[in-house]
Amino acid sequence: MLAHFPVLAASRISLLADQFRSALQQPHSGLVLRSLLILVAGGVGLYLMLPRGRHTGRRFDRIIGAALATLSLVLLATVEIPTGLAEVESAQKTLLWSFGSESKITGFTFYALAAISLVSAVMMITSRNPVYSALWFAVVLLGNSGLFLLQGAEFLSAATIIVYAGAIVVTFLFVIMLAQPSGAAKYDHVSREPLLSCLTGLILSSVLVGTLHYSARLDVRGGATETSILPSAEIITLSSTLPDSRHRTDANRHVAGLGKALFLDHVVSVEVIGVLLLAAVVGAMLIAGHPVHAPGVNETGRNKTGRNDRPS
Amino acid sequence: MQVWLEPLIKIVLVVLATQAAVAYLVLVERKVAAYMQDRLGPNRVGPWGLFQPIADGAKFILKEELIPAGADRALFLIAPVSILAAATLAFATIPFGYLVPWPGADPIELTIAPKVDIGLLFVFAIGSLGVYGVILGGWASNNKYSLLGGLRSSAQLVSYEIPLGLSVIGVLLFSGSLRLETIITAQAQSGWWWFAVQPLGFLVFMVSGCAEASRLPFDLPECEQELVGGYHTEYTAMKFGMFAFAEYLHLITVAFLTVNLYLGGWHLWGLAPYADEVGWFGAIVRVLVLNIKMLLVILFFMWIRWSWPRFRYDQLMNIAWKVMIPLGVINLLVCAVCQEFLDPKNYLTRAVLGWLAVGGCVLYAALFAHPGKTRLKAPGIT
Amino acid sequence: MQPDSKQIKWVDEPKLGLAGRLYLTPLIDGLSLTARHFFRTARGEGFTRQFPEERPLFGNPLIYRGVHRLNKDEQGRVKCVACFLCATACPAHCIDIIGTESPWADREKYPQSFVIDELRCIFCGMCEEACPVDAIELTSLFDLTGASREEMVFDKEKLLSVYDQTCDLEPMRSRGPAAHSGPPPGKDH
Amino acid sequence: MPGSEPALNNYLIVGALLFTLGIVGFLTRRNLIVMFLCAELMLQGVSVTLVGFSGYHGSWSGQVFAIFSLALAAAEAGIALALFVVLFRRGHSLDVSIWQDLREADQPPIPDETTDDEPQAEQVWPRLAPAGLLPARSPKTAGEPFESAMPAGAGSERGLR
Amino acid sequence: MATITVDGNDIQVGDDERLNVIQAADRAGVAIPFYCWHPGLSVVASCRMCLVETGMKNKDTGEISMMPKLVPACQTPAKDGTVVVTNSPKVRANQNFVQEGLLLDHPVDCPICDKAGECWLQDYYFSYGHQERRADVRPFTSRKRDLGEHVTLFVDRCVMCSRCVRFTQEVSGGSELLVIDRGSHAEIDVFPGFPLDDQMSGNVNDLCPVGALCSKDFLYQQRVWFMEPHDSVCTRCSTGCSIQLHVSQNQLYRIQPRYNPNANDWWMCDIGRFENESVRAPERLSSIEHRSADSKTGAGFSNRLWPEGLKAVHGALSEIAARTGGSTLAVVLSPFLTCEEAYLLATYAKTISADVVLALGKVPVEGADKTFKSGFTIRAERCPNRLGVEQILRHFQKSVIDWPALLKKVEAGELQGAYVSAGYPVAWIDEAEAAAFERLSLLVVHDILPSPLARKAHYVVPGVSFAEKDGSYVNHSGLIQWGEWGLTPVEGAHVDGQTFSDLLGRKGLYQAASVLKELAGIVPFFARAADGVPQAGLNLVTGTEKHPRTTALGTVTHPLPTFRSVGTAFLETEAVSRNGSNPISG
Repeated sequence: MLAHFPVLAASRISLLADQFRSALQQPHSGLVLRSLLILVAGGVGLYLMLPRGRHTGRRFDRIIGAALATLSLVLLATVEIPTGLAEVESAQKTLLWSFGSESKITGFTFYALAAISLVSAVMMITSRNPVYSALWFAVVLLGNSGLFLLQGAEFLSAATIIVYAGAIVVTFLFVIMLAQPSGAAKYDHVSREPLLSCLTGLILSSVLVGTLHYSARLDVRGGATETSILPSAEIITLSSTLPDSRHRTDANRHVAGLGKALFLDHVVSVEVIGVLLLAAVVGAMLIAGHPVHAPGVNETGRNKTGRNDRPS
Repeated sequence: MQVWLEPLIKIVLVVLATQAAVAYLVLVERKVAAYMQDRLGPNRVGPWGLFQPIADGAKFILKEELIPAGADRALFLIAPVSILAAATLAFATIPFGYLVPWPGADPIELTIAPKVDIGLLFVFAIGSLGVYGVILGGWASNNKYSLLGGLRSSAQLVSYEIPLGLSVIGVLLFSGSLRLETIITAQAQSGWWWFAVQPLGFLVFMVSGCAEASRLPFDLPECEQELVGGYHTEYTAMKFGMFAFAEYLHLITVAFLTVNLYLGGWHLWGLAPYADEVGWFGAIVRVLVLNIKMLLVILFFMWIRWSWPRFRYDQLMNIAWKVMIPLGVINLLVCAVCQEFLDPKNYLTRAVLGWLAVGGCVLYAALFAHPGKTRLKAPGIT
Repeated sequence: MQPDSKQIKWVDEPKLGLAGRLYLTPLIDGLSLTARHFFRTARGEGFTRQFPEERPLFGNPLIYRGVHRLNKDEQGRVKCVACFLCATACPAHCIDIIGTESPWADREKYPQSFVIDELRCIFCGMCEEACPVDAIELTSLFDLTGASREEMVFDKEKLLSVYDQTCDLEPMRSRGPAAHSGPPPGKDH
Repeated sequence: MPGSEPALNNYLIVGALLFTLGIVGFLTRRNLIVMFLCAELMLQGVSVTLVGFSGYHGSWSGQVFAIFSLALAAAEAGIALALFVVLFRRGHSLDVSIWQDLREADQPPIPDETTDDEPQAEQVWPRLAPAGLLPARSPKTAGEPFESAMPAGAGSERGLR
Repeated sequence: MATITVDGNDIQVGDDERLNVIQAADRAGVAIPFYCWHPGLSVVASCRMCLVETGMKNKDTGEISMMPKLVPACQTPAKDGTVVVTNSPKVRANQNFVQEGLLLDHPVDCPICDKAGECWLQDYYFSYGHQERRADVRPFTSRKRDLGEHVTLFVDRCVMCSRCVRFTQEVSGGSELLVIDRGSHAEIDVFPGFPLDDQMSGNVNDLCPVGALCSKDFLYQQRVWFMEPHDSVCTRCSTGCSIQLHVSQNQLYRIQPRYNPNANDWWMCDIGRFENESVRAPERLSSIEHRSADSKTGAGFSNRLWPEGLKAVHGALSEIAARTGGSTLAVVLSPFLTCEEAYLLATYAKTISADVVLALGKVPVEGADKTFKSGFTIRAERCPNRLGVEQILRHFQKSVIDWPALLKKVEAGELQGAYVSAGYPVAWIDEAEAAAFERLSLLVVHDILPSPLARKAHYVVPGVSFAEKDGSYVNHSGLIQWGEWGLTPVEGAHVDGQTFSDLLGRKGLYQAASVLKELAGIVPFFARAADGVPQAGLNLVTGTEKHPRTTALGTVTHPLPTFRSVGTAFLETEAVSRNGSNPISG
């Protein structure tokens, strides 16, 4: 009985593999399965890379995890996932990679920037040292601002760097360096429920990616012919019929155009956001400007057995 | 001409020129410092010490590379590289001339990346990335003084970005563009340099630029007397050299911006030919005018450096938040009012209004602002 | 100390005039001062002396307190008798001596080793004052440099060689005999 | 011309993945600041999506909304940092787990995983060069010439008799 | 009671006391200078420095009749009614002349004289001498002369006080030294072929008030003002002389006796004085070493790893006790341990197991007791603390197992492990004896020098010599004395008491004084020492001991900081070095 077990197992496995292969061949489930497989690889890699306790013995995990995540990123761009539509076949073959009539430089640039963003994001959430996390986040921002630039959002890309990278992340670094000058603390070495979190992320990304990819079949600019049952596709289809202003006549007046859009179309929102910022500044000063008078903690906050006998 | 060849030549030109400029500006700075202190300065290497920069460079390269035992190696190495990269990258959209004729083709613009719509914003964005080198260098050294130097300097840089940004908005209003070439052209066309029209903005810009470049009244990042050298205390050899280079590149950037935004760029009445005139003579004169102006601004910064004492840190922050930002707002207000209600060609009235604003601020400071308000009071004195 | 202590004398801040409040005059003062100096030096009226070519002049090299030397007597032997008085007088504890029986008939004791840590020395001249036989003296050599700490620790030979270097320029303060001169050797009581 | 830029879908997928990574980080990490950075990462994912739409439609609205999210992030960062500073002053730690007493009264606390301290690597500190050198001493050296000159027995006198 | 008037002040002296004027004046707080007088020697009154005016007071009339001539204070008994004047112009003039006469013949080579700094000529010159030299004759010849193994005579410096001569005649009894020639040609010398080489010859160096007699061991080594004195106890025989260690820059330069009427009076022998190479021997053990059973080479625990090393030792000992029973483990208490250390070690042994065998270490014996003329004795028993250790052993296990008994036990195979504390300054065990310990499965040797036994040990724990540790010793007569450390331990070695305290698991620094207090509370024999040990010791057996008299200037202590108080201190603590702690060398 036992002697037969390997044979049985092998046959069962080969059967499963066959079924799997055939499922991959199917146009619809194959699509879902392939994207799911890619995302699962990424999820497992992420799980392995997350900090879980001590360094010792976990180096292997981290390497394998990094390899898996990289693999998933490469697969995102390389595995062909047919959309089933002849007219979009050339435009969209893989999840992240689209070579069509467009120039190759643009495509490569996009892919490089997206890879920078995603890799840095992974590194950011898996770094033990919060300083490194913040720095990786700054790299994410650089990649994103590159993506913005690629989409012609010049002002936004500069603003992202100035506001986010130049100010917000720096102030965060400030707080980290003052609070934990030595870098990582104990609680940075453990993550909370990594498995469940990765599962959550996997489900969320599967849903998002799957939906997007499915709806992409309809992404034929100016010529959506099929009706879809998916609302997002409808929205896309509808909005694609909006007047296309991407060929701006005055290419040098980009900032002016943005300014007009901001201060003519969205002026109330601008005012609201301005008030919000002001409120945030005032609130921040109110919150942090007061010395803490917690029991047992004196003003410097260092000494738990601080002098409480002082008349207050 | 190939699409990529022209920028490549410009990049090589600008990088080499700025490096050489930094090397010799250090010599000039040392000479100026020496003369102001009744010394002679470097005069051993070559005639008048002209080879001193080369000797300094050789020394930078040949010195021992030290990495402290407790340092974070990766960040320790990245910091100087990043700050130098950011400082160099900022020259991408800064014009160092205007137009050079080219036979058989369009005239060449003397900017590495011409026609960038957000040129000024790009400079600011890249400049704001320079903070990383400072804060990382300070933290990665694993040294208290370095950390303190890094933190306070990054706080300074972040703080002074705000008045810097505020001050240029007036210029943008008058010029109507973020492109530096357009801004110069606007000044050339009007015949007014913006410093004369909006003196308040010019003042705020100079002060903030000085602080952004960590020049002396604001050189808190590395004040030797307090922090042993600040964030680059632990740096040696070429890594320290990169920091020093980057600092000077910042100075050159600020000088270029000052000239381009407020001092008319390559424009000089009568001397520099009118905009859009393409000719070799005009091109060379424009380059010369622009760079001589830039040098004069740098000399002025040097002069300031050896004349005025350093601020205390709280004074520094107070100046940024309580003086410079309000002044920048006032300047913006005046400019906006002018732009809205005045005839676009009426620069005389604008200038008068700008100087009136300066006078008002001076009067207010003299009459109502009490500089010694925060001093320690004797008990019983209320 | 409390702010209301009687020992504190509170001085009011000087009242600034209009110009002072603007900080303008001090700023301009500073600028003009440096400019004045700049142009003065540029005219060639600086004070800098070109050191290796132009040697500094001492009023009297004999009272300058530079590098130490160990004097020699007429027969070329070290004059020091290893009495440790210089080491005793030294406020910086930079002198270390090991005394031993002298190999010469007319002398009881001499320094087997005589070491001065010139890095620790404060050049106060107390050793010179203390020496009963005028063996240790401070010369006018002022440009004392070295590439290592070890190099700056002068041993007996080095200190004697300083004497050889400087004995022509700076004669010994006293040419008298050593601490006590007995009768010439070889004569009994 | 259509298709000269990467298709909208690519931006949406990058945005979605950034958003997901932000969520995963937010759920797993315990450092307050890292959690907040993860929230910002989610905002960035959204911004990428918005800009993608903006580019796709050629309308400014996407960028305008991205700018709003930028301003929002700045406001959020200011408040959050102020809060973190206050929390750190009280708790001397950036760990979120120490604020479990903010939970509902009838909820049990969630035991958090802890870890041992990292083993401290043995550090070999360099020794500074000594300030000065003392000559090597041997207490007996001083006596040697004397003893060798002394013949056997006493009463011998060195020198002059 | 007899009443004596010194410089106008009356003092009372007991009837049975026989004091001379110097001693009586001292009680009145008046210092009379002298060279030749010494409380331990006969009186010759040859130096004339102590000449004073004396007289008698008529008890009934109160009338004072002074003697016309000055009399030597050392030779004049102080009777009831004696009136002494020490500060009259006549006396001052005499002191001046005597000082001048001595210095006339003196080479004044102070810079190269080893006595400089503790020389009476120097001191008295400042207090009593002329401030100028009136005659510039230099009749000296700079001769020096070997007197023996340890003593050199600088002929010119001698003031002919004849203290050394009297010492060899009256105390050591060898009469090697004599005065040759007459008058101004008089010199100290030895008879040809009979050098000064008995075992007390070193004392003449201390006795000499000037720099004439110098110790060859110390010659030109260090100036006296650089050295700081540390009171200690000699450990070379069970007499337990009170000594001072003279230390500079953490180096032991010389050892001098200190006055203790209960142990050694003013003297000490040359063994204790000169044979202390073990204190700074280069071969001193300096790290805990663990030697595996086969290789015997072993890996040392560096100084930083002491806690680990001690943990290993403790583990090995406990393991033996747990495996084969406490009675198979022996802990040997060396007679070189201080009482406190012996107590800590015994306590530690009993914490391992109540059955642990406590034994007394080997008591080295050399020949027979050697008694000198004055009664000073060099004991055959060459260890400082046999009595104290025995008492502690008796307390912990009723009977004392001595070294031969322990060897028998080892040879009989009754023991599996042993912790042998040693600390002997000389070779103490031969290969044959050490071979017996080879059969043990665990041997821990706690010693300062390598020995055959240490080579066979599984663990070697470095200890420190007597000069490096605080603690008390009980000498042959039951006198407990306190010794303080003068040197820091050699690098890598720990103070024994600290080691035992660490083994016991006690926290903090080992403080010998507090351990002694604890010991006095537990072991009744030491009960009298509960409040510490005074300078002259406590006799735990007889319960009586002499203590140096309290003078008018206060208790005689040392180091004596200034010359003024020195004058009186001589009377009691003649041989004590008079250098104060030098603020510079300190």
